[in-house]
Amino acid sequence: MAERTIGTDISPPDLHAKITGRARYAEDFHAEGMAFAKLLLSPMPHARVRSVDTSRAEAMEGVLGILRASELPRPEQGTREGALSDEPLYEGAPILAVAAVDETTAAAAVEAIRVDLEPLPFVLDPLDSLREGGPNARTDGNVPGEDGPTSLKWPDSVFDEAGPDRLPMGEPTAEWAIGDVDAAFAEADVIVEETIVHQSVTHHPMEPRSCMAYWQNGKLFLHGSTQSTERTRGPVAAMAGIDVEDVVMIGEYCGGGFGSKIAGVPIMAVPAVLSRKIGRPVMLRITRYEENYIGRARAGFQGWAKIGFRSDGRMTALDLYLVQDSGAYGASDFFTAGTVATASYQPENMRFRGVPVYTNTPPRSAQRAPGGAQIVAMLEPVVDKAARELGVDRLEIRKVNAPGHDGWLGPNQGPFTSAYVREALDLGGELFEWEGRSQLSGRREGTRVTGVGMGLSPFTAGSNGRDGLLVIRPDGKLHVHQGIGNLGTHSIADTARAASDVLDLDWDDVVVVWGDTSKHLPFSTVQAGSQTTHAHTRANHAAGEAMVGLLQELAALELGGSATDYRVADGRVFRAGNRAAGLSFAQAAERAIARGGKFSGGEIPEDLHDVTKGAVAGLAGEGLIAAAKDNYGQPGAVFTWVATFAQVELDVETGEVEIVDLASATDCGTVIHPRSLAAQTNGGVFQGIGMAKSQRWVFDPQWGIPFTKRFYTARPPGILDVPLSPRFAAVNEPDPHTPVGAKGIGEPPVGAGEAAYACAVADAMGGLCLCRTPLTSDMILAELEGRPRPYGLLDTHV
Amino acid sequence: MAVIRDMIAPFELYQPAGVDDAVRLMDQYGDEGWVLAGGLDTFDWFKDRIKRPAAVIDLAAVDEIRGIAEGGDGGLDIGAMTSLTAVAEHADVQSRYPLLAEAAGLVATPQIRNQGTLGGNIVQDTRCWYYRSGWPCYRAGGNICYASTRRAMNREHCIMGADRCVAVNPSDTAPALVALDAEMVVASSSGERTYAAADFFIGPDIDIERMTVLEPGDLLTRIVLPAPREGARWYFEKIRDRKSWDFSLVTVASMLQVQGGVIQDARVVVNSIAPYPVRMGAVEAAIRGREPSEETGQMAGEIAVEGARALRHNDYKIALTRNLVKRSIRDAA
Amino acid sequence: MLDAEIIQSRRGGFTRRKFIKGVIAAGATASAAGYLFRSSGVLAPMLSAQGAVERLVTLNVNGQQRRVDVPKHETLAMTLRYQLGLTGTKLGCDRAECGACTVLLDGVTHYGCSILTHTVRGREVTTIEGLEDDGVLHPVQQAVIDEGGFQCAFCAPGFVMSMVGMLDKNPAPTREEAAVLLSGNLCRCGDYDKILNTAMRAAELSRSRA
Amino acid sequence: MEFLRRALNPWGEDVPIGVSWDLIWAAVIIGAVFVVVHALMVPKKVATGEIDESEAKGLPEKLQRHTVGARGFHWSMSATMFALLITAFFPVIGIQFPWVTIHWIAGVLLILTVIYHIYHVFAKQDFWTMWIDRRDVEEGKLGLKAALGQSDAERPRAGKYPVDQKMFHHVAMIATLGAVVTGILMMFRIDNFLLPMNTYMFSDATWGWIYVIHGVCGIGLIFLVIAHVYFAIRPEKRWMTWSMINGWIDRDRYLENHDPARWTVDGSSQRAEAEGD
Repeated sequence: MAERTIGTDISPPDLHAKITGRARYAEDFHAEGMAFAKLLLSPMPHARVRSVDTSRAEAMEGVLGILRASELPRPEQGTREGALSDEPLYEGAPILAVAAVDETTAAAAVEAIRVDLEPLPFVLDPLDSLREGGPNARTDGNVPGEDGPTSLKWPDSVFDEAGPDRLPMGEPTAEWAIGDVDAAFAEADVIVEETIVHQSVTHHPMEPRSCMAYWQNGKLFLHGSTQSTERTRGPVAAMAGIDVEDVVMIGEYCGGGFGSKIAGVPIMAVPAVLSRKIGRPVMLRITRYEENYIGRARAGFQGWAKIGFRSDGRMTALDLYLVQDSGAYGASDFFTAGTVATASYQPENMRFRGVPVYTNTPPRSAQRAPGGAQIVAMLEPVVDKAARELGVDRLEIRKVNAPGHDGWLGPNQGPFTSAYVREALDLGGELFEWEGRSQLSGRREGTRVTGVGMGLSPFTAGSNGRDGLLVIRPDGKLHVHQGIGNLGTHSIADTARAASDVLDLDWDDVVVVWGDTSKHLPFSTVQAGSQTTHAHTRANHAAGEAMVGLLQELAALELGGSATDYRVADGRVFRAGNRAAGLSFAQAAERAIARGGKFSGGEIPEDLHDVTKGAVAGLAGEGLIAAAKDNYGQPGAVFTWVATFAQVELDVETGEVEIVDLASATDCGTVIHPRSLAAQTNGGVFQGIGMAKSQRWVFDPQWGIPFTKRFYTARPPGILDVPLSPRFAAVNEPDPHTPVGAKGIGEPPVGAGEAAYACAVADAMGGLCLCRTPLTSDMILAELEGRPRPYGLLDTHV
Repeated sequence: MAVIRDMIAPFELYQPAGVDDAVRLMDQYGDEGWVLAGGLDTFDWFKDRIKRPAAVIDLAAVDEIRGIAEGGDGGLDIGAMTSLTAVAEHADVQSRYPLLAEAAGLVATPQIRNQGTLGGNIVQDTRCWYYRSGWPCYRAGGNICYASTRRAMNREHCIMGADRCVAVNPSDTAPALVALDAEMVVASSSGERTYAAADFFIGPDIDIERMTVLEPGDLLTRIVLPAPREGARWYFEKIRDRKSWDFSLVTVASMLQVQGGVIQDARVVVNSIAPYPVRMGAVEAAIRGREPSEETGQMAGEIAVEGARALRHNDYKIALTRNLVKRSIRDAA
Repeated sequence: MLDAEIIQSRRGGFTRRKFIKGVIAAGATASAAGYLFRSSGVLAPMLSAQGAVERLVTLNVNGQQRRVDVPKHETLAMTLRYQLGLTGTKLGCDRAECGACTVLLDGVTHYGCSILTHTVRGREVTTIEGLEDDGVLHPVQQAVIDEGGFQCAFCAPGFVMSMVGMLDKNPAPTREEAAVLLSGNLCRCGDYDKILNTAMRAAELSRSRA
Repeated sequence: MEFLRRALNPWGEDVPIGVSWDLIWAAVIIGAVFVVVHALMVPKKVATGEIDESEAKGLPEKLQRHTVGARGFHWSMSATMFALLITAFFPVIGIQFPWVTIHWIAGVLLILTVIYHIYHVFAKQDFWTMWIDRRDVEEGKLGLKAALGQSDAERPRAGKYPVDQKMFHHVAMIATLGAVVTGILMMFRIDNFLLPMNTYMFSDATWGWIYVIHGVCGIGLIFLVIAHVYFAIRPEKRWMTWSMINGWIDRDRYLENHDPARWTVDGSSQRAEAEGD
């Protein structure tokens, strides 16, 4: 028997290339005659292009072409954000692009272009936009409506009533309720109420979204940084105004995405269209400065929460109001936030209200647990406050409220596929030694005070219905074709294990094919929402089962007997009880090629996606080919929970916080790759800590221009800002509704880390909840020293 | 004009082999010339295309001002081109001037310390992000301080020493050198001049466009440390948002001479609260003759922040300065 | 030749020989052309002044003498990536803030993005491509394989170079010391725990090989 | 030579930020050239001593020309003006010291003296003595011709103030008021205890023009001060300079230079001084 690979550590197949410099990311591809493009960015937060004078640029030697917004297909769907715009909605929005023989010339040409801009009213704070007479971020409105943006204003009385430190709560654009919160509050034993604020922050993946494009025989070849390979073709085709079949997407490696490169990025349209226009390959190097603008950001919130509890800690009422800073083009984090809150606390009664407001700030998109991380980070300290008032242990209050397998999600109160949340809390509590450590709370040594805190963070972690595609080639190896991207989660390899385990095949005999759509890749998930592990262990499992069937059938045809007489293991299909009587995979591949038909891609299962059908057709005749759709079904929402525990020491003289210990536990179903799982969890936790502790966004209110454009001003956490030895454990109970049992892990650790940090800091401050991110040392010190707060309670981006 | 970043504008490059050649080239180019040492400050300006000198004078080959040597009178003589790593790890610096070793070792990151020079760290420009964005503020020759407006984002800015401009000095080694009573040796075509470290830095009231006395044509060549004082206790602490690659919010450097449990003499310097490292003369006078205790520290802290004025977002610096000065006396090792 | 290179990589699975060939070929064409600064009209007026540096320089990169025509304002990372085809050195920020471009100069870590190529004349430049010794991975590289290090790995070449520099300075670091020596590199995936495991493993491997 | 210093504001718009400092040297050079040319070209008008004795009848030996208040105003204005010019321009030309506080305090003092002066001329003095009327124009024309040697005609005698002095006054008044008004506005941009900081009171372009006007007026005052000092020390005008110190002129000077019909002096300087202000 081959060793089962699921549950073991492997060295990912791409690692060697990654550490020898051979792994080629988008900017590492150079083509003959390659031109360089540079972007002209809007200097104003909101403006209209009156006219553009490119004559001086065009007269420059070496300038090859200029691309304007009007030359790109108008995006009709989604956010309607184009790569270029004549009505820039944020400072740094690309207006046009110039291609030249080298970058120096392109830059000089951009500087020589005169753009006559009409400044338009701009707004940075959503609440300013909701006031009567307040500016709208877009000429067509400030909130999303049924048919595009519309204008929403609240009467002054709403603001007057709230005062400066409480969220004004006018008419929302989204609202739902479960039960009757008002009645529940009337009966609650403890009620806590807080103004809660979460900043927006740029994703800042290490690799900026550089891309290079060229055209060959009518096809667009695009080298870009994308989280999902196969699913990027469609958006790129739409951007370039061509058929999806004519897009070859090459993205073997993605230097980080975190939700900012889910299915390609709008800016890919620039080299794609510009290279066709000038008839040369075009490289668009995106700098960190540009990445700050066009690189996407998490949506921030200004909110209010009122929570009622019974004396045993059970949450009886949750009333939540969120105003979302949607940036220039919108995001749906706020809605997810309300849903995720139910997966933490299962409130007996709940009311959710929200307004997403456009602002003249960089575009938002999903960022690791969009909405989820924010709400967890904002609510967990408030729950702690209630626990203190109730005299209930903080771990206990989470266990009391956490969902079990009969738990429910969101306004529709649908089921989960599995929820080992209490198990995860217990496991984490044990790992962290919560009982003992929580006694350290408030201990003072010298100027340092200990704080202990925890955060529980749920998020969606799966989807279904994708396709798996496997080929056994005459080399005897199983080639697992993966349409998903390779953004470092090792899922290109880890989800392939579902197939190799079904085939009982040694991992060394598996070849993963990924990263280039010309290599015939099946229809996949977008690599987002932590779906991939779940969706593609299923799809590859389905394809593996199909492959087993084909091998058995082929063996029966070749060697006699019925298909059920044959077993598959160790790279052979053989008669049960007689290993010698069978075919090696290499032989099977050859026979399959000889026989053709369904064995080598000649007949294609009807239920496959067109993309997979095309891939199978492209591979036809190259080996034994099995493709299958994941039809396993999914009777509920797939969710993963992460609980993170932190012990911090707060220096009361400086406001500095050091995390002295950190432990996390998760319920993410079956563990596929322990080391990678721990790394992703810890990494997510660290990202969350970064958001809670140091990472920030700052704009000048007068000019609408951000200053946190560089790493040193944006302050993502470095290796010295996080604990050196975080600990981790997984419940490792399979999700019963998926064959491999695995759920995703990417998203929930972020909120867990953020909340654990925020709660631990609040604990060190004697339970004082500042209920905002980031919680920088200056804010902490001001609070400890009783000095005036240098910000308003509702201010974001300070 | 559109803003392009992260593309260095072309320039002529010189790599003189000695101070004399360098100074001659600096004279030749005047305002159009730019002296390149480690380059960590320089490349920011170049890549932002805010500074576009005609000629760059790269000091990489000027070996005569690199290295650490015994100075006269039992001190040390450090070439301005000595890397921060070399300063931080030098045995004599570590044993005799731990304050400086500590300060140099806390600059940015290992790579930056490997390349960045002591001289460069001392003469670096402020990190005020309004100024660094290329906005036409006072420091850039304009008529406004964007950072001191009512709604400005000035968490990192001045609480004292401001004059129109509220930018702070970002150097980690500067306060240490002021506390150590170092001397700065400056070469120019008209010869060599020497400044006490405290006089080397200037405020915007004197010249709003410069942070040091250096004018075009001047080159900081050496830093001379006097012999370490007997019975000296020292304290250095840099508060920053991230533990690597970050500038200080407030930094304190102090040297106390304690004999018989009583402070005989003291030098207390705080940086990143003013456009120059602030030597706390009143504090020094007040603590002389007292024990380095919590009470003395508390009093010193209060004196240190007398007259400090907060901007919209930096009130915390007053508390932080007070506390750090307190610690620097209470906890001096 | 470059199209061929792209196709090669698309077919996946570089062999070492193909790769080296690709690099050398890219270097050859590139130094003739100079990608980023192919020099249209913008650089034309920049004739060398008396006493200024010569553009044509010989660089010692990964033990090889490489003759290149380097514009005076070009940084080492750009020369490596665009003239010598050594794209293993990454540009994450181009501002000495993230460390993805970390290379060794005479064995000491530097940010390749923030030093002029002309400044490194006469110094030994080592990049990620220069670590393998006759097909054998450097202990640090082997340690990454052993520990399954890195996620997106865009930061990996820089971290690996920093670890190499670290071992030279401190062959037996504690986890804390390693963290300090690696604190000039940023990993946005937050894989610091695994990176430190790798660093400790690398120190171990390096000591056992020595 | 550029006249304006310009810059791109944070939104990339080209705005003025001030007057070119090169103009300082222009003002100094023009002033110097004016002085030299004037000194060489215009012959010193030596007092003839010829006066109409009939006019002298009944006039005291010393006639009051400037009240104590007027002199006080003049000298405090000149002190503040020098303080302002020195604090404004020395740092620009490289003599550096903390100048801003001195500058705005001097400015405030200047404003006070100007307010006093305005009050004084309206309330106590004859406003019209400084008014340029038709006879002044005639006087000016003839004077100019005489100066240029185009006419042998005697320049007619002036009223209390000769026309060139009146013209100087008006130009200086415009420059000073320009500097004062813009200076008051500029105080909203610096930290002072009199006016609250309001950096964004105007658009940046408007602010730029305010700085330009302030600079133009300031630099104009450099020239005016040079010219003024020059005339004050010219031998044939020294009697006037003395009168700004001691307040009186002697009768002969009065009759020689002033038309009694246009400037009626009644009473003696002693009486005026006794009255005080």
